[in-house]
Formats: sequence, structure tokens, C-alpha cells
Amino acid sequence: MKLLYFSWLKTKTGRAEEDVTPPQEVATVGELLSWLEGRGPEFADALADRAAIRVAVNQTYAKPGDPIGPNDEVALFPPVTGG
Amino acid sequence: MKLLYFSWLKTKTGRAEEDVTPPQEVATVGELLSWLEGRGPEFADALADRAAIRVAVNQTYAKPGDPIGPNDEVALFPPVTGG
Amino acid sequence: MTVRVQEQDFDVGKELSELTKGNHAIGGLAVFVGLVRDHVGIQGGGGSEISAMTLEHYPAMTDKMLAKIEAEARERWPLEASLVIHRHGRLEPGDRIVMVAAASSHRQAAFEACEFLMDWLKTKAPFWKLEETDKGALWVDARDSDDTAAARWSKRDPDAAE
Amino acid sequence: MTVRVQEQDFDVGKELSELTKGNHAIGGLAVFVGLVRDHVGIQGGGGSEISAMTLEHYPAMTDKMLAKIEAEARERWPLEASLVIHRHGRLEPGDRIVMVAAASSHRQAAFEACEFLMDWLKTKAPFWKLEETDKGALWVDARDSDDTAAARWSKRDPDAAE
Repeated sequence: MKLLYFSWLKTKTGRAEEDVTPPQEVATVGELLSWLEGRGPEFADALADRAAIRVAVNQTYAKPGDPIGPNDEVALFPPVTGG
Repeated sequence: MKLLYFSWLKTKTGRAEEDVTPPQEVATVGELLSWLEGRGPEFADALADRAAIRVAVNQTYAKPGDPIGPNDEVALFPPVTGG
Repeated sequence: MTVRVQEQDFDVGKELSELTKGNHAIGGLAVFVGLVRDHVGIQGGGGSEISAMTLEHYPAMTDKMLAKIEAEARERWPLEASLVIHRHGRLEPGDRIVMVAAASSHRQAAFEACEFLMDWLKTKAPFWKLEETDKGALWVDARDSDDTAAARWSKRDPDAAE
Repeated sequence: MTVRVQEQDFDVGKELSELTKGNHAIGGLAVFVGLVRDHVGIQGGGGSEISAMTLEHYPAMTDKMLAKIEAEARERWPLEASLVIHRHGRLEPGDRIVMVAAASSHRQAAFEACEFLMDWLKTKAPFWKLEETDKGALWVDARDSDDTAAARWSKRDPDAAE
């Protein structure tokens, strides 16, 4: 699974993208965020305020209950501020 | 008093502007329109539909009851269609 | 506010650059450009081809009214800059007729002021269109929808015709 | 609809001329241009000077979303043409960030579609602003008023984040 980080999620986690292989029981967006939080203090800090995190699966906005799979591109970012 | 005619009021009355001296009892916009109607068939025709006539006195929109005087510039025109 | 009534065409990009130049408080610029169409719809269906139109106007009244509308727009919205250009004379399909621009620190004020100025131009500014159609030269009728659009801005209206 | 995400500046007048060229069904063209301000307000007062900003974006997602928003805008309004240009990279006060244009036979459709596209860009398009201020480099917070503006277009929203 490919993960992308944008804006302060990139700054806080210290990475722009990475390939990860979460355990099989991580099957939804919400479960992925919880698993990521356990990877270290920088992830716990970055993901602490769930209301401030948006997730896109394969370039489409996703909800916590939406499914994820090993071939997905999952992006984590704060609310957008373009325009 | 200076009168100006625009759009189809100019076409129907056959004039763009003229100086007129209505009788003293013609003291309001409404009375002026009634007096003009009596000047000939082209005026009666042009002014027949009062709802389609707008009047400006000294370049400001005026109502039928508004006063007029000998030194005023009075413009007659249909609803505007610019922009 | 800059206001111009002129026969010649205008350059939209150049006008906008000059309007915003050096003012770094501007965050949003809303613009409307009106063009001559080659076809006019008639309420209830049908329509005519237009080969050209001539815009007649009443210059002294336009000048006088623009001072009022400027004051009203600036009272309602925090505008950094605004511009109205309206052409008169003979125009052909595709030609620019009018341009309105409003600049503010935020976009909502810019959009609202731009729409307000256009609604005012459509319903109050003394311009009349004579269209050359395949059925002859016809003075354009005012549209009820323009009055409806203008009415949303106020119940008390200092320039109401009636 | 033409959509471009690019680092370089754009020429508003030239873009508009190309957008409307030869289409004589267009009666109205509504345009919005967003510029970098040199000062940012903070909710509850105060603020900072901005010397520059950097726009980060997620290109693959932008491309995918633009197809949806185009279909939605064209379903809602009878548009003759539309254009979205959004810049990324480092910009300074006074620089153009974004341009949105919508053309229709009548002005109301053009205005509404232009505002709809801007509201969508502000709340859904994956761009993030990093401002260089006198208090350091700060990621801009999303504004509640942008969500409110976007919410007026629909209760069912296929791209809602939650």
C-alpha cells in the first residue's frame, strides 16, 4: 500500500510518501489511522486530532469505514486551503 | 423646459429633443405626460402605455407626482436594456 | 471606482492589471464581461438571429447615477477597487458590451459587489439596445428577470422608477 | 472545460479571449481571479504580514476530481465554456494564484457556475498554502466560511470529506 502525506502531515511525520504493509486485520481507513498512530511518537502526534485529518483512497475522499487494500494509494492531509 | 426622448419614444415621436413651454398648471411629471399626449397622434401613440414609460427629471428617476419647472431637463424613455 | 462609457473596445486583461496593480490587500477579483449574442430567445419559445446591435444612451444621467451607485457599493462591501466600462454605438456578435470588476480582500464581497453593479446596470443605467434581426430592427424589451435580480439587493431603492 | 494546474503565471485577457472566441451564443462571462495578499487576518483579530507563500498540491487527485466537478457544473448550468487555472509553487504578494471563468448565454448561470467552481476549489481541491509570515512559515488553516459557502450548493455532496 502506498501512503502519501501532505502539508503539516508531511512535516510532522517527516515523510512525503512510503510503501507500507499493514497486518491483514487493518481493513478500513479508520483502522489504518489507528495502526499508523502506533508506529511512533511522530505519528501519534500527527494523527492525534482525527477531525483535522482528511483521507483519500485512490484520489477520492474516503470515510473512516471505507475499505482499503494492498494496491491502494492512500493520502493523508489536513483540510484543503487552495483557491 | 428641455425634453429628451430615447429608444422607441424617439422613433415614435420623431424627435430626440425639444424645448417646450407647457401651461402653468402643468406642475408634475404626470401632468406633463397628459399634456404631451394632447399634442398630436404621434404623442398619443407613444405615451399610450404609461407603464412602459420611465421619466427622469434632471437625470434622476422621477415619479408621476414629482414636481417639474421651466428650467428642468425631462427625459422620457422605456425601461432600460443595457449591460 | 473607475467608470467609463465609450465607443471603442477595451482590453480586459490590461484593465484588470491596472485595477489591482500595487494593491496587495486584494485577495479576490470578480469580473463580468457581457458579449453580443447572435441569437435572442423570446419568452415562450422562438427567437431571432441578430446581425448587429446599436446601444443608445443618455450620458448626463449615466454620469450622475454612477456617483450614487459607487457610494452604495462601497457602503455595502469593503471594496479595494472597482471598475465599470460600458460601450455605446454599433456592435456585432462576439463584441464586448460591458465589463464590471470588483476587488476585495475576500471573494464573497467581490462576487456580491460585481453582481450588484451588473444588476444595477441592467435595470437602472440609461442604455437601450436596438437589435438588427432577421425580422428587422427591434428595440429590446426589458426582462422581468433583471428586475427580480435587482430587487434582491434592497427593499428601499433610491433609484426605483416607480 | 479547460483545466490547468501550472507553476507559471497566466494572462487573464488572453485566456478569456481564447475561451469565448467564435462562440456567439455566449452573452455573459463571469470570472474570478485570486491574488496573494500581503497580510492575513486571524479570527478574533490580529494578523500577520506575508512575504510569500508556497502552494503544495496532489496532482493525481486534482486531475481525477476535475472530471467530476466539470460534469456537475455542466449538469447544473447551461455553460458554453469554462476554465480553471490553479498555480502551485512559490508566489509573492500581488501574484495571481487562481483563475476561474464560466460562460453562458445569460449572466446568472455564468455567475453561479463561477462561484460554484471557486467554492469547490476552496473546500475540495487538494491544495495547501504555506505562508511565510513575520512569525515564521505557517500552514494556512481552512476557513469555516468556505465550508459554509460550499454547503449552499447541495445537501448530497459526492465529494464530502465526512
